[in-house]
Amino acid sequence: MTDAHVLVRAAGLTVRFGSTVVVDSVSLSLAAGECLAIVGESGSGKTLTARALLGLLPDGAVLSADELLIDGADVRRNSEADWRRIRGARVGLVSQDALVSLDPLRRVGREVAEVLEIHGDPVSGHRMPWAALDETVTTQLGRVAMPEPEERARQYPHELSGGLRQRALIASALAGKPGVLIADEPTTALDVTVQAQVLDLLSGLRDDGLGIIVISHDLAVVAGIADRVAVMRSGRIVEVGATVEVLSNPRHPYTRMLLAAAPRLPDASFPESSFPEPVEGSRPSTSSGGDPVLRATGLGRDFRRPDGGVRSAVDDVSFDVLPAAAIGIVGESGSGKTTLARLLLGFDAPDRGSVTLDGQPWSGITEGRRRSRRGDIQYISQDPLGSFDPRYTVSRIVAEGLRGGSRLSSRTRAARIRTLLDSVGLDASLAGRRPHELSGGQRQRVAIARAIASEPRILVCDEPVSALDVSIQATIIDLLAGLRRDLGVALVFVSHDLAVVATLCDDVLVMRDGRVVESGAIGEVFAHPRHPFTRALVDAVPRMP
Amino acid sequence: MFSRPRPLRIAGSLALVTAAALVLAGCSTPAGSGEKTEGGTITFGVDVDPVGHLDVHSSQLDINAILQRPVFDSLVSQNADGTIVPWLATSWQVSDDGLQYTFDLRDDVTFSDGEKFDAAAVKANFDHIVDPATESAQASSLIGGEYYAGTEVIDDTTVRVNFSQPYAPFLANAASVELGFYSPKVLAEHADELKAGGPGISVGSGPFILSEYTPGSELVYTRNPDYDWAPEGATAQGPATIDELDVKILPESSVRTSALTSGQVDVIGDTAPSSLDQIGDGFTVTSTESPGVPYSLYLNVTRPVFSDVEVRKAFAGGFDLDAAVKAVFSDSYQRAYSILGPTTPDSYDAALETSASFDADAANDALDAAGWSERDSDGYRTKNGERLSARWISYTPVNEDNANLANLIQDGLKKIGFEVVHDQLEPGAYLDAYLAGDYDLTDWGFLSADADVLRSHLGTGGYQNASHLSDPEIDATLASAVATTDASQRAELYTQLQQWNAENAVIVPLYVPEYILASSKKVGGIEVDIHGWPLFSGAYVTK
Amino acid sequence: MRGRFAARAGLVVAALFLVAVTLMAVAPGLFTPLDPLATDTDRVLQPPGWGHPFGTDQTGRDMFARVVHGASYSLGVGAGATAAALVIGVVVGTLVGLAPRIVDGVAMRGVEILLAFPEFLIALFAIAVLGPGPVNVATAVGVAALPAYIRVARAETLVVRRSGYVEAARGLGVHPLRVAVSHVVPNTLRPLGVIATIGIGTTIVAAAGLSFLGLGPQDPTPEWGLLLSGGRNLLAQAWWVAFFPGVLITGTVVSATVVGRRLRRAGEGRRS
Amino acid sequence: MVFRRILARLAGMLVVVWGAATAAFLVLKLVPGDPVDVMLGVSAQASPELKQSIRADLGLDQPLPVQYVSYLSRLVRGDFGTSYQLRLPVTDVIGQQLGYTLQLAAASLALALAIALVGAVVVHGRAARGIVSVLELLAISSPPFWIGLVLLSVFAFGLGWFPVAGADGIQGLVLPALTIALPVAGILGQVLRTGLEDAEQQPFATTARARGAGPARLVLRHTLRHAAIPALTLAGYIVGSLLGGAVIVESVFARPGLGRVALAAITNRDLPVVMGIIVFTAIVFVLVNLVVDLAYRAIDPRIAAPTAAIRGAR
Repeated sequence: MTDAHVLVRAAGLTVRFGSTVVVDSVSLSLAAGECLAIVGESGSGKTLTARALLGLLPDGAVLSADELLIDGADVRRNSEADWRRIRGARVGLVSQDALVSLDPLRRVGREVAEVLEIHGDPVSGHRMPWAALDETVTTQLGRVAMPEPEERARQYPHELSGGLRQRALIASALAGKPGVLIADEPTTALDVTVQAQVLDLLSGLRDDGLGIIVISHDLAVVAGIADRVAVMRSGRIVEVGATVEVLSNPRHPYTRMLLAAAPRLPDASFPESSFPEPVEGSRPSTSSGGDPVLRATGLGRDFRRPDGGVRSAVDDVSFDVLPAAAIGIVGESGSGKTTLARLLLGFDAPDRGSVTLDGQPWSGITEGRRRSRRGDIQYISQDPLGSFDPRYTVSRIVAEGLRGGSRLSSRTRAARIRTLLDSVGLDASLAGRRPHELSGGQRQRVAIARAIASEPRILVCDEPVSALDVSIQATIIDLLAGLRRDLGVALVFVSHDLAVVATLCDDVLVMRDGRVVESGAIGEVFAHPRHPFTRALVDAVPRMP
Repeated sequence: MFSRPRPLRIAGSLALVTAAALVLAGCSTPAGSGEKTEGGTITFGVDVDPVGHLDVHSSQLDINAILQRPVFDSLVSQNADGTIVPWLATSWQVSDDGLQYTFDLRDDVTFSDGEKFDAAAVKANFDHIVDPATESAQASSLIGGEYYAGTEVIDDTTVRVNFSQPYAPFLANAASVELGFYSPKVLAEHADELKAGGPGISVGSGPFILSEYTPGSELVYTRNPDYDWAPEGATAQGPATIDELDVKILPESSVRTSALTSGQVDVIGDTAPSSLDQIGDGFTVTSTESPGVPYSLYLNVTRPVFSDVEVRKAFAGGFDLDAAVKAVFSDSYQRAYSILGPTTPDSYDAALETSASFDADAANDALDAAGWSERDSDGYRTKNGERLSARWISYTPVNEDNANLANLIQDGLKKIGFEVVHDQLEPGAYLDAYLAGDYDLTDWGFLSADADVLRSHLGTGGYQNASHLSDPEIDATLASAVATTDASQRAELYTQLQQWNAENAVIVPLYVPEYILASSKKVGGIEVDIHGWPLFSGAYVTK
Repeated sequence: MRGRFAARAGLVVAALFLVAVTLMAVAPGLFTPLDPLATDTDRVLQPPGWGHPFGTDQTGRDMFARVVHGASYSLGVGAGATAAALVIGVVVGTLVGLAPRIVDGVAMRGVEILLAFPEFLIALFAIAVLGPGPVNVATAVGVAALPAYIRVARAETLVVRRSGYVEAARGLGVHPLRVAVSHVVPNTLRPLGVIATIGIGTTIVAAAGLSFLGLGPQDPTPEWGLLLSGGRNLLAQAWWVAFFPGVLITGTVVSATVVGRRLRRAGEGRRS
Repeated sequence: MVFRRILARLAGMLVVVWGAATAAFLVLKLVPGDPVDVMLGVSAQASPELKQSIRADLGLDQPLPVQYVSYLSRLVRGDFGTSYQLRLPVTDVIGQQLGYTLQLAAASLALALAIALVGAVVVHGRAARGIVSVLELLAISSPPFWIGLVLLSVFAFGLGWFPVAGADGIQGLVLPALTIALPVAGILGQVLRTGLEDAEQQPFATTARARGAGPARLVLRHTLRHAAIPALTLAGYIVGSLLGGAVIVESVFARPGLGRVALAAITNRDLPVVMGIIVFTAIVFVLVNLVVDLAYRAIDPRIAAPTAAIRGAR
C-alpha cells in the first residue's frame, strides 16, 4: 500500500439482506493516485461492496463495518443527508452502460452540470452561475478528451457513440472533483478498441492523483491499469495483492481457475513457419481436406437507412467452411458479423452473391425447399433464453430439434434426449425444468443440445459466450471444441472477443463495415496483422503480463 | 283522435296529455310567513324541457302547456264550477243548432311584439292550427278535429267559428293554452321555427314574455308591463307582480326535491309522491287530482285471452289494487274506480266506488269456469295446453312508480295462475306493436278536462281506443254526449258509459294521478288550475 | 418483505369473492330461498335486518335475493361479451399480425378509427342502432371492447412472431403452421387471457352503466346496474336499495382486476 | 422530410374522421323504423303526403349513394343537418351544450391530475403507498354512476355541503367533476407510480443519486419525466372517460351538456344529432392523438411517438 494519504479504508465491511450475507467482512483501502481492482464473477458481491462506499445499497440491505473511513471521516453513522454530501463531491461513480446510466431524456451537458448544481463550486462550494456552469461543463468534457465539447454538451446521450457516452459519464462523475472514482464494469459494453481508449483515460486520471476502484469480471481488463487486485468470490475477498503478483503466481485456487479460464491471445511467439503463407484474396480453409460444407460467394446485403440512404451491412464476403473446420468471424459492433451469420443460416436472403450448403444452393431457394435440410446447419445465439418458448420444458425444447421427433416413440425420444443432455454435460434431472429455472450456462448447454439433436454438419454460433462469466465461458468453449472433435461438426464462430476466437478456431475473418479486411489462419493473422484495423484490434486486446 | 306524445314518457313524467280547460280555481297557495313584495324572481323546477315541442299549436306536452301559459292567452277562461268567463273575448253567442260560435273580442289587447290582437289574429291562429303543415295533434283535436269547419272574420272585433256538427266541448277547449294566440307577425315570419321556440318566436299576449331559452337547462320569463286583460273575475288583475320567472330543468325527481329543500328553487312541479315526507312541513304542497281518464290498463278485446268478458273481469279483480296503490304511493295517490277521474267536470259516477273490489276466489272460480282450469309446471293456468298468458306492452322509459305497480300486479295475478308478460318497448318498437294491435294490454292515462275524452277511448276507431272496442251502442251514446250542451244530460250519458265499462272490464282503471306542486314559504300567490298546474300571474316573493 | 402478506391475503379474498359471485350466478338457490320477483306490500322499503340482510325495495322484494339473482345477468353479460370479444379479437388480431404489410396497415387503420372512440360511447352508439335490451347491451359492450383486443392480439402476435424461439423453431426446420400452432397462438393467448380477466370487470361496469341509463334490461329483471338506478331516487329514504348492488359491482370488478394482475405478474415472471 | 411527415399525419387524421363519418352514416342507415315516423312521434295528423314531403326535405327519398355524397359534402361545409327532436341545427345543439361539458371535463381533468400526482409523487413509504394503491384500485373498479350516487348521498343529501344539481357555479361543479375524476385519477396514479418506481430502478437514477441528488431533485429532474411517458399513452383513454363519464354524470347530477344531448338523441333516435356527436368525438380524438404525439416528441428526444393512444390500461 502506498504511503500517499488514504482516501478509503474499510475493515470488516459486511452487507446483509435479512439473514443472508452478500458481502462478508471485506477489508480494503485506497490511496490517492492508486487504482484498486475488484475482480469477481457475477454474484461475487463486488458491485455491492462498491455501492457500500457510496451508501447506495438497495432497499433491505444492512451495512455494518468495523471501520469505514472516507477521506478520513467515519461514515458508518452517516444519515442519508450526510451521504448525499459525500456522493459526487468526495466519491464519484461510473457504471457499466452509459446509454442507461445517463438520463436519456436530458442533454449531456445538464447531466455533467447536475453534480455542480447540487454541490456548488467544487472549490468554494458556492452556487455556480449559469455561465460558469456551462464553462465548467465544457472544460470537464475536454478533460475526458471529448471532441467538440460545446456541441456534445447540447446533445442527448443516444446521439453519442458508446465511447463518447462513457467519457461523458466519467466527466459527470468527476465534475464534482471527487478524490475517489468508482468504476463499475466501465468498459464491458464497449468494443475492444474503445475499451482501450477508456482504460487509457482512466489510468491517465489515476496518474493525476485520482483514487480509482475498478470493478470488473475480466482480469485481463484490469491487468493494464490496476496497481492492486482484490479477487472476490461469494462475498469474500479471497486474494488481494499487487497486480503483477496476483496474476503471475496466484495463491488462491479460485484465482488460478479464473486465470486458467480466461482466454488469451497467442502472442508473437508462434513459429512463423507453422503457417502456410496466405495469398491475398485466397479462400481461407482448414487443412483437413474434402469439399466445403458451406460456401459463401460474394455475399452482400443492403439495408435502407432511416434517412433513405442505403448501407451495405455485408459486402462481397466469400469463404469456405470445410467439414469439421472452425472459422471465426471477428469485428466490432456494427461490422456486419450477425447479418452475415443470418445470411449463412438462410434466415435472411442476400442481395448479392450466394450460399451453398453441401454443394447444393442454400440461398435463393424457397423456405419450403430449405426446411428439410435445415437439420444440417444449426444456430446457437447469444440469448438462449429468448430462443426458448417460455412454456416449454427442457426435454420438449430439445425434442423440437430431433429430426422427425414427432415420429419417434416416446421412449426412444426420451432416450435420445437423455443422451443429448448428457453429451452437453447436463444432468437428465433438468429435463423437466423450464428455461427461466436454469442458469445462464445451463441454458446455453440446452441450446447446444437442441442444435446438435439433428446431427448437423455445421454450427453457426453468434456470440454464444459473451453473456457468460469467464469460468462458464471456458466450459462452454471446451464443450464446443469437444463437439467439433467428436461429431466432426464444423463451426462458424461469430464473436467480438479475439481471445475466445483464438482459443477455439483455426481460421479467422476480420470484418469491418461489412467487408472482410483480412482473413487467414489465426496465428498468422493475430501474430502479424497486415491490415491496420486488424492491428488496432489486436493491440487493443488487454493482455496479462 | 290524438295520441299521447313520445317525449312525455321519455321525460318519465306521468304520461298524460292535456286537453285542458283552465279553471282559475280558488286553491291559491296561502301566503308565506312574510308579506308580499313587488318585483323579485321566482325559480320553478320542472322535470322536462319541451325542447322541439314549444309550439302550443302542435305540442302535446303537459310541460309545454304549463310553461307556455304565462305567455299565451285564450278567448275564454273556465272556472272550477265549469262556468266559462270572458278573457280575450268579452262575450259570445252559440247558434241554436250548436254549429256556430260567435265571439266579440277586446279591442285593447296587444301582443308583446306590439302587434294588435283582433279577429284576423284569431283566424290566422285557428287556420294555423288546422294547417297540415303544422303537424298539430293536440290543438287540432281540441278545436274539434273533423267537426271544425273554419273561422270567419265578421269585423275587427267579431269572429265566428263554424262546425260541421254540434261540438259541445269547444267552449271549454277554447280556454286551453293550445288554442292560445301567437302574434300574427310570428305566424307569418317564423312559422317553421315555432317548434324550436324561444324569445322573439314564442310571442303571445300573456302576462309574461319568454326572454331567454337554453334548451335542456332553463327558460327565463320577464314580466309584461302592459298586461291589463286578465280573465274576468281573476284574483290577479293587471301586470304580474314578480319581475322574472326562472324555470330550471331538473329531470331527477330526487334532485328536484332536494333543490327545493336546499333553497335552490322556490317551486317544483311534478313532485314524486315518494319524496313528500322528505319535503316535510316547511313547504306548501298543493296536490290536485287530474281530471280525465285515470292511469289504466287497456285490455285488447280482439285478442283470444280478453275476448272473454269473464276473463277480463277475473283479471280486473284478480289482484289487490288497493294494497298495490297504497304500497307504491303511500296514500299520496288514490286508487281509481272509474274510467273518469273524480275531478272531471259533471260526469264522474261516485257510485262505482262501492262496486269494484279485490276477490281472488271469485277470480279463480271465474277462470275455472272459463275453462282455464289446468295448471302447468310453473303454476300458471292452461286451457287445452295453452297457457293463460297476456302480453303487456309499455312505452319506455316507464317511470319507477308505474314500474313498481306493474310488478305488484304481475305478482298478484301470478298467484291466481294468470301470467302477465311485461314488455317495455322503446318508442319505435312500441309504436309498431301498438299500431299492429300486437298486444293483450297496454297502459296509460289521459288528462282531460272534458269527459268527451272517452270518445277517443271507447269509440270505434278512436285513436286512443287501445282496447280495440267496437260497439254501436257505445258509439251512439258517445255521439249524443258530444252533441249535448245540457250538463245534466251529458252527466247521465257518461254515467252510463262508466257503468258499462265497470261491467265489461274493457279498461281497468288503476289510480288517479295527481299533479303535486311544492313551493317554499318564501313565495306566495301561486294559483293552480284544474290540473294543479301553477299560474304565476299573481305570484309574489315574501320579505 | 412487508406488504407481501397483505397482497397474498387480498388475492385470496378476491378469488373467494369471484367464486362466490360465480356461484350466485349458477346456483342462486344456495344463497337465498327467496324469489327475487316476489313482492310483499306489507314489507315495503324495509331497512337491512333479519330476514332481509340487504333490506327490501318499494314493492317489498328482498334486495339480497335480487342482488344474488342479478349475478347471473351481470356476470353473464360480462363474461359473455368479453369471451366473444376475446375470441374474435384473437382470430382477427392474429391473422392481421401474420398478414402482409398492406392488409395489416389497412386493418389497423380501421381498428384505429374504432379506437378513436371511448368504449362507453361506442357501446352507446351500438345501442342507438340495436335498440335497448339485455342481449343488445351484451353485444354493445362486446363490440366496444373488441378493437382493444384486436390491437393487443396483433401486437402480441408481432412480438412472438419476431421472438427468438420462433426463429429458432424455423432454424430447426419446423413447419410454419406448426410454429403458429405450437408457439405463436399459445404465447399470444396468455397475455390476452390476463387482459380478458380484467376486461370482464370493465365490461360489467359498462353494461351496468347502460342499464343504469335505462338502455339495458327492464324491471323486474334484477340486473345490478338496473337495481342501482332503481335506488337512485331513494337515496334519501332508503340508501340500501342502491348501495348493495353497487358494492357487488365494485367488489366483482376489484376481484377480477386483482386476480388478473396476479396472473399477469405470473406471466411476466415466466417471460423474463 | 418533416414536411412530408406532417402531411402524412394530416392525411391520417382525415382518414380517421372520414371513416368515423362513413361508419356513422352506414350504421345509422341500419336503424330500424322509418326515421320520419320516429321524428314525428305518433301524430294522428301526419298524413302519408306530409311524411313524404318531410322525407323529401331530408333527402331521404334519394338513393343511398346520393344521400352519402350530399351528407359528406354537407359535413365538409360544417353542416351536420337539423335535429329531429330539437328542431335546431345540430351544430347549434352541440355548440350550446359543448361549454358545459368542456367545463366539466376540464375540472375533472384538473382534479384527476392533482389527485394522481399527490398519490404517486407525494405519498412515500411502503405502507402508505400500499393504502394508496388499494384506494386507486377501488376508484378504478367502481362504476362512475355508483361513485356519483355515493358522493351525492354523502355530500349533498347527507352533509349538504354541495348543491345536488344544476350547472351553476363552482359549487355545482365539484361533485360531478370528482365523480369523473376519481377513476381517472386511479389509473393515472397507478401508471405514474409504477413509472416512477421503474425509473428509480434505472441505472441513471443510481448515477443521479451517486451525484448526491436528493429524492425531490431525483423526481423533479429525472424520474417524473420518464413516468410521464407511459402516462401520456393514457391520454386517449382519459379523454374517453371524460366524455363517457359526462354521459352518466350529467344525467345523475342533472347537468346540461353533450352527454345529456347524446343520451337523449339515442333514446329518441335523433339520428342527425347522433351522427353529429360521432363525428365530433372522432375529431376530438384525432386532435388528442395529435397533441399526444407532439408531447411525446417534446418529452422524449429518442423515439418517434407511437400513434394511437392506448386505452384501458389497468
